[in-house]
Amino acid sequence: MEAAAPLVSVRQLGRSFDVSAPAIQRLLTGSPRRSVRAVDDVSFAVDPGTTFAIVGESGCGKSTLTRLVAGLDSPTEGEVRLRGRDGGPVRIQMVFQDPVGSLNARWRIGRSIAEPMPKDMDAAARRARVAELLQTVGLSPGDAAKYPHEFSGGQRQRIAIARALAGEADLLLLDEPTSALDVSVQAQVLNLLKDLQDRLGLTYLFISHNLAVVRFMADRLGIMYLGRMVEEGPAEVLFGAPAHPYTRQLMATVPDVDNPQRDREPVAFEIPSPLNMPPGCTYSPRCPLAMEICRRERPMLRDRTNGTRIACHAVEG
Amino acid sequence: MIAIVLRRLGSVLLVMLVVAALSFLIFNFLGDPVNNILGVNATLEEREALRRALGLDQPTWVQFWHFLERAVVGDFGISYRNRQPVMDLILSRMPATVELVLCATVLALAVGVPMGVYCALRPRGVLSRVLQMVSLIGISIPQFLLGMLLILVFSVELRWLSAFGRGEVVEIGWWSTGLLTDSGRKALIMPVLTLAVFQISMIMRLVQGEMQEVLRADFIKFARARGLPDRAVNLRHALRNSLLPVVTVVGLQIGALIAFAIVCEAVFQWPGLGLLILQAIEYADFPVMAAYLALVGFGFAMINLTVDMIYLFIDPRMRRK
Amino acid sequence: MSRTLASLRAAMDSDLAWRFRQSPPAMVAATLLLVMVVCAVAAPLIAPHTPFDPGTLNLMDSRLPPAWVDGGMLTYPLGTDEQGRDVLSTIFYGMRISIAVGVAAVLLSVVIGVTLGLVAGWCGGWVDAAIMRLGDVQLSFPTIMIAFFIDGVAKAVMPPDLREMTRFYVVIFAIGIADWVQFARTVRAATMIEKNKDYAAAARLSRVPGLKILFAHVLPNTLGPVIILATLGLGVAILTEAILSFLGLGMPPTQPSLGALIRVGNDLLLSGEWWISMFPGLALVLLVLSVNIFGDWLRDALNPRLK
Amino acid sequence: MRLHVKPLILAAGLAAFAAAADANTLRFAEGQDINSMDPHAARDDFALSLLCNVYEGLVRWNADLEIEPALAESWEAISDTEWRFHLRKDVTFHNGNPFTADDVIFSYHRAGDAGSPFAGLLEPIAEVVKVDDHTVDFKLKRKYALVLNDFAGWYIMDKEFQEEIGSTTPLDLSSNAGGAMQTMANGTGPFKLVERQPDVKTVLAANADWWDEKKHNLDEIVYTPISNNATRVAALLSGEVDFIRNAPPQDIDRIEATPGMKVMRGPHLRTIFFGMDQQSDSLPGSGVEGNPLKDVRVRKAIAMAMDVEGIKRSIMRGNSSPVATQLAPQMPFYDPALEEPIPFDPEGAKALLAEAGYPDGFTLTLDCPAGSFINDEQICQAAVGMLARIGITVQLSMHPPVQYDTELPAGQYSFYMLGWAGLPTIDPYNVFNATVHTPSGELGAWNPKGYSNARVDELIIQIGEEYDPAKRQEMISEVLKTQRDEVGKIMLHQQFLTWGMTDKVTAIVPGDEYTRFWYYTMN
Amino acid sequence: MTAPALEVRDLGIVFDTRRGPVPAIEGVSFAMARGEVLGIVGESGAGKSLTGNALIGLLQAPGRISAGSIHLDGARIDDLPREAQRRLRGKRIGAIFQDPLTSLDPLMTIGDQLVETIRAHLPMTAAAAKQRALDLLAEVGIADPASRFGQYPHQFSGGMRQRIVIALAIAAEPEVIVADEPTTALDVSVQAQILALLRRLARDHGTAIMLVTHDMGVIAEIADRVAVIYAGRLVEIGPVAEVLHAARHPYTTGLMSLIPSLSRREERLPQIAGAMPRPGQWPGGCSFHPRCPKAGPRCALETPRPVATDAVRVACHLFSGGTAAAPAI
Repeated sequence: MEAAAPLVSVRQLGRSFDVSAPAIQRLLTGSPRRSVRAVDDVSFAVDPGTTFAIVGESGCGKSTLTRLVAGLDSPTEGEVRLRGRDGGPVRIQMVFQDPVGSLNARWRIGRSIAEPMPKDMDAAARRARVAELLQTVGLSPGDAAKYPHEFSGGQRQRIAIARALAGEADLLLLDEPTSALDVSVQAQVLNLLKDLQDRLGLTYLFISHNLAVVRFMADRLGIMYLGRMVEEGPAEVLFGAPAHPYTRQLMATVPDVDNPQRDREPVAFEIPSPLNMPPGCTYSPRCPLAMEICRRERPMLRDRTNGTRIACHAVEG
Repeated sequence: MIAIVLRRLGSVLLVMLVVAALSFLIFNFLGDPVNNILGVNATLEEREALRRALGLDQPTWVQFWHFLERAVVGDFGISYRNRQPVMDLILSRMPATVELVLCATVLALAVGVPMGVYCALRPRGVLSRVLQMVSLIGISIPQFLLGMLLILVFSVELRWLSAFGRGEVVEIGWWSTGLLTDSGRKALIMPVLTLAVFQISMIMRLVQGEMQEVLRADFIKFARARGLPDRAVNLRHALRNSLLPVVTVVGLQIGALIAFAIVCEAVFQWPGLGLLILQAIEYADFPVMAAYLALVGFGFAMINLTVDMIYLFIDPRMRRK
Repeated sequence: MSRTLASLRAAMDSDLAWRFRQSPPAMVAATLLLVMVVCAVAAPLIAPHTPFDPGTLNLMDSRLPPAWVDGGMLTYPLGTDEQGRDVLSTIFYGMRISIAVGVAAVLLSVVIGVTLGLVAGWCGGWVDAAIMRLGDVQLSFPTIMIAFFIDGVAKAVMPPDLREMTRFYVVIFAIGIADWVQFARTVRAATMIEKNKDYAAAARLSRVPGLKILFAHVLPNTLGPVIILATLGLGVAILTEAILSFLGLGMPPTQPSLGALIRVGNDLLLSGEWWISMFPGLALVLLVLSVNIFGDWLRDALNPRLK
Repeated sequence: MRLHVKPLILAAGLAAFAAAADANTLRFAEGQDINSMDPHAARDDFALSLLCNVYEGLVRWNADLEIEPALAESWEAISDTEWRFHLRKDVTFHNGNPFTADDVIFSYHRAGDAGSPFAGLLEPIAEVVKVDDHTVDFKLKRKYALVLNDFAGWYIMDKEFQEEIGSTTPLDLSSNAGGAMQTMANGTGPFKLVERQPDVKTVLAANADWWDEKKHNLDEIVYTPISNNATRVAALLSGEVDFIRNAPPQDIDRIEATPGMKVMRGPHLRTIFFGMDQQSDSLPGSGVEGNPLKDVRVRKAIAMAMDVEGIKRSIMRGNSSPVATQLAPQMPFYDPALEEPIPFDPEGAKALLAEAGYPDGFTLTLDCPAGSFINDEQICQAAVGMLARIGITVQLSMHPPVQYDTELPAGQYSFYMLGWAGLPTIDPYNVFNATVHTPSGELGAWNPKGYSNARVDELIIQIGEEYDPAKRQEMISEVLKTQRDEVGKIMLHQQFLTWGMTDKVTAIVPGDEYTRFWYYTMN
Repeated sequence: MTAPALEVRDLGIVFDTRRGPVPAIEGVSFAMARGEVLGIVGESGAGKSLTGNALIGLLQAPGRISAGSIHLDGARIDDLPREAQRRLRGKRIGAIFQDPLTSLDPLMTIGDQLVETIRAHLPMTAAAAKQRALDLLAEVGIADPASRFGQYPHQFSGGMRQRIVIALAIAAEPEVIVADEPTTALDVSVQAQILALLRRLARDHGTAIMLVTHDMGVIAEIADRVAVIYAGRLVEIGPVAEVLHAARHPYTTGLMSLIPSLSRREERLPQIAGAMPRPGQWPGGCSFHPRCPKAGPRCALETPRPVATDAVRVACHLFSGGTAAAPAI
């Protein structure tokens, strides 16, 4: 199989937010301007037709990263390069976490689904396409006239997916699309997403904190911690042999049905505030392998022999 | 925390500046001091001379600066109507209004808060429904109508209470109070009641609404789950948390009371600021209007500042930010 | 057609309609309000007399008591005033003006408030700061005080021949301008929430222009609280107008609102001609009360947290 | 800190009854407050009606509105243009200063100061000469018949005191000195000022050193302004005040029906009328060419449309008396022979209008004061209705009295209500020169753009200079008749005085509406 | 034999709505031994939280207990007067809710909230109560309790707040704790700590913990036994290993299979068609039958009674008489 050019490539992407106190307060307390780097020097690439997952706990910058890729926010450093299969522009659509906020409550869902369709499309064609899309996502065409509140959470996510498809998207940003859903519904939505990818050759950027779901969906994944990507690589490799201490800790602490671990008392720690990031490796205060250099010098993401990349001083190879 | 205080002071300053500008506009441009001093028959030369003497030939911003300088020391000129320094007039009228407003506030809080708490705790009770209906009437009945009815019943028919004025007042320094005499206290009853009915209803509805909201909060459910007695849950936790927004609104309501006092004073001939400003408007007495605006604006700003400070005091979350 | 019927039936069967049928006070208030609005709007058609056509008045018929009192006449069910005007008809016409002023003032507030709120919420930054500081300054004064000042100053500086003619508009302006802040604040907050909601992001991803998102998505979603505020604000506006009129700063006696009628009747309170002020007073209280009851109900019914 | 606690007795509430029992305190309420204690600051009937108890002139009006000596014991005419006044010797001001000729001369200069509202009143006087401490000569510029009448309204102030407080001119807004007279007064009258809080209350106490024999038995007068009519009447009915001037007509029955209350009545010197712009060439907004009010037929039609009897019955509740000329019957030189009112005849009025070329009527703005005259607002509203019936559409425009009193003389109104009593002079001359003479200088100030007739103007000047009553009567009647025939004003009625009080009070009700408390008694 | 710490017999809860009472819980029975962690799982709307609320006596109108009984240490508690129920809460039955951010009164220091709770249940002087509060804080793993005693909730992180909530719940050493989704709002690393803390409490104090959650992983982590609720009915209850790995009820089987696994990659997840019906829309018979791959005609007609097989109790016709065929009439 010929190696296709990546659909998305993100290079040294960074986004800082100004969190300074109001001017008068700074003046009085003599405090300097402060900024938070929500996303810091992140690079990765997504091949067409694959799923790239970004995993991390709350506050790790995955939402900011999504917005940057979607173009809803502009980076302070680096760039997001998008190139379609034919070299043309990449159409991006998004499926959100919250099934309530992702649809305008005052619009019939048919109208919401039709919104991304090209402006020159006539009404009849739109209606037909909406009906077709509703069927694609497992709803009935008659549902187009209903309002969002008449649907359950899982159905609303299907509608959101239908809307994304209406935009003829090449790239779907899936921002925790199932975390608000019950497991039985989650399975349906995940299966649907996989089917669509197979049928339509879609590319997914999948954001989640749920490792099991990621394992099911992802071809590649990147682990983020406090705005930085600490490990990145093919999903099978990472799940099989996580190398970064954070990845390992994450996988170890997630409760797993198949793996009851009844006798472990994890170390107590809290994720540091992004306002107050430790120097060097941001994970070093929690890291069991932390060395002197970790507290001083930031580890850069480097290639490993097994095809993954890692940002850690302590891990060899 | 100091930063918050300073920021509030900053916004107070902003409010005062805007108010002062408005007040200056009224003072200098709506009322023509020259015309009012010289009358319509004065010659052009006389006018020009006075204009220079009063500094009206200077650029507007210089005039505004002088206006501010004078305003800060309380010099708002002479009332067209009373021929007295405006500030003296206002100071002599202030105690009456302040007493009226304070009594009404105290009454409104003393009655409104418990009623609101009761209705929040027993929203479906018969008494609650009655109170809610009464409070709806309370915010729907115009004060002047209520005042008229009170006068009709208690002054004219029953002859129990005074229909006008403050009764006997006692002067303590420059302050005059009606609270120290029987007739003064009696004279307060109807105006205070008239003024307070709306506020009682407002505060009751507000406390009820806020408290019902708070009662649905998780920490109340958790407080109950902790097995705290109802009293503790309702008063120590629910009421305290509901009072936060109430404090803000009560601050605004004191402002509203000063405004509504105008109506009340007109009906009961209460010799306060409201009556003064009504007469000033009727007589186009612009210096009084300007000073009233500035003073009331200052009063409101101070009330808001106090509210913010109270907020800071009772809400720990505010203190750290 | 059948679709209209169906949606009508759906509306009748909806939660809101059910809540409405469950609330006797709301139903009574709404009925009363409807009756009063109809009486006011259709005053020229249904009022038994035309009290403001001075040519039809007869001083002979002045100060007649209500029909059920000795000396009353059936042609004047609620009696007549000093000018021989039928009190019932003056109430209809007075309500017309009270409601017109109230509605117009609230609409003015809504238009100003919603516009500024949308702009502030959408633009953010210094535009937002400027609008909100302006609102803060205005909010440090009570509504009635602002209305009072605008009205008073206008009355004082207006040339005499314009004074009466412009009264109606001055009063609307004074009340309307005084009350925009609450709408602006509400709409601003809602706009900031809505514009950051996922559906707005989805629309932006679909290259929907910003203004279209603002008007098609954001605006309709901010209007719920605006409608509630406006309903409750209507009661306040009507009361404010009545207060201004009572103080002689509102509507003139030739175009009396309910407040002006009460002011005129106030002088006759002690003389035994209570009906001249009390019936307009009652009408005013009922009007404001039913607006408030209805507004309250609407607020509770639309409040998702109370469901 | 030293607490300065000073209990003040304000007559209010039941507590005050006890105080009232042993001292005779007359608690008096009125719709407005006086603007100043300065008797020269405004020629304002209301202020002077109260200030006459504190200040006195060289002469005064007695209970029957006849001139009697006051601060002058006697006077004589030295010539047609020279008067000599002999001043009372045993008079002191309230502060104990003796009253002398210097005070008279000071008061002349103070009241006659340019810009003073009394300048016009004192205008005929050319010079005041001190003969000795208790004799003064007044030299007139021309023959002038009303020196004594005018002097009854010109009050004497204490030179020494006024100079002390720096108030030597009546009007001075640029310094605070003018304000002193807000709360201070030093006259010679039967009552002296004890306390004054503008707009709140004014307390007068009997002057124990008054030169005149004391007929009253009042110890104290507490005056409280209560602007709201209903509240004022309520205060009387609830026993909080003893006395209100001008009980509203609608409340008279109620007061009289209340045990312990009564209403004392009397005719008022004031007549109420509508004035009209008869000078302008066009009436903006009238919807017709030219100025219809210039046409006597139109003015007559308007007069014929007025149902004065209806107003008397419905609005004044009987407390008015329709008049045909501008003089109330109680005024000197009233001519009963002229009492032929224009009949109420709407049909005739319509015909007359048509004849004048206005079959479809026209539009007028009626300007009216709110609260200057008894039921002014209601009368004007009724007038709107009456005129509508003959096809004249009237826009009613109400004004607060202050505004009214500046805008009316400035000629801003074209159809307006006015009432005139000729105070403080109480002579037709005053009525005529203010409201009938063609506006020019001091004359015709209250007749802006109004009625103008050269013959009448001439007569008015002569009336002022004529000493012979018979000749004056002749000229006055001619003025009245001419004006009536040419419908210079639309005459409405004479107001009645209806003063409400408790039974304890015995008052006099003079036609000039002055409260001369030195005639009052309480038991 | 001692009575179980907590026993629920045949519990029924209804909601009074405009269309009459709607059942939300029906015939739920289970018991908990001391020191046992019982997991209650189910999808949202199944009625797990309602059951928890019913146990702590905080069922809010329009919900109410319509049938069955609740026994604490052998004594019936659901019919106690209001005040007596109040005394039980916190003292003998503690509660932990989902969101630690909103569970604490923002205006009161955590120390005061602890002291207030302690003194509401235990006759202690203020000083003793404070000492106990400090001990509790130490026990739940708050470093430097003395200095944090006077701080307000907003000064703590989410995990710390949940620890404080737990300290409050165990202030009076209750025999039973109802923990309603205690870790849902927390990050995975914090979640593990809280779960460990709960497990330690159960072990060290002999507290019975009823853990309500939708997360099977959490159940697997700390529960001894697990009860599965579907549409208001308890469909299966038994030891955690049995239920998770050898489920009997078709719903449990389905539920377990459709959870993506962390340890292997699946190509496709099994699915249960449809969604759980909301209260008021329950089908007749077994409420799972429209979605059940093994449903027979009997399932639509007759509600299955729970049947004990070994340590597991299951409510399914497949196990009640071995057949899903229509019953003989």
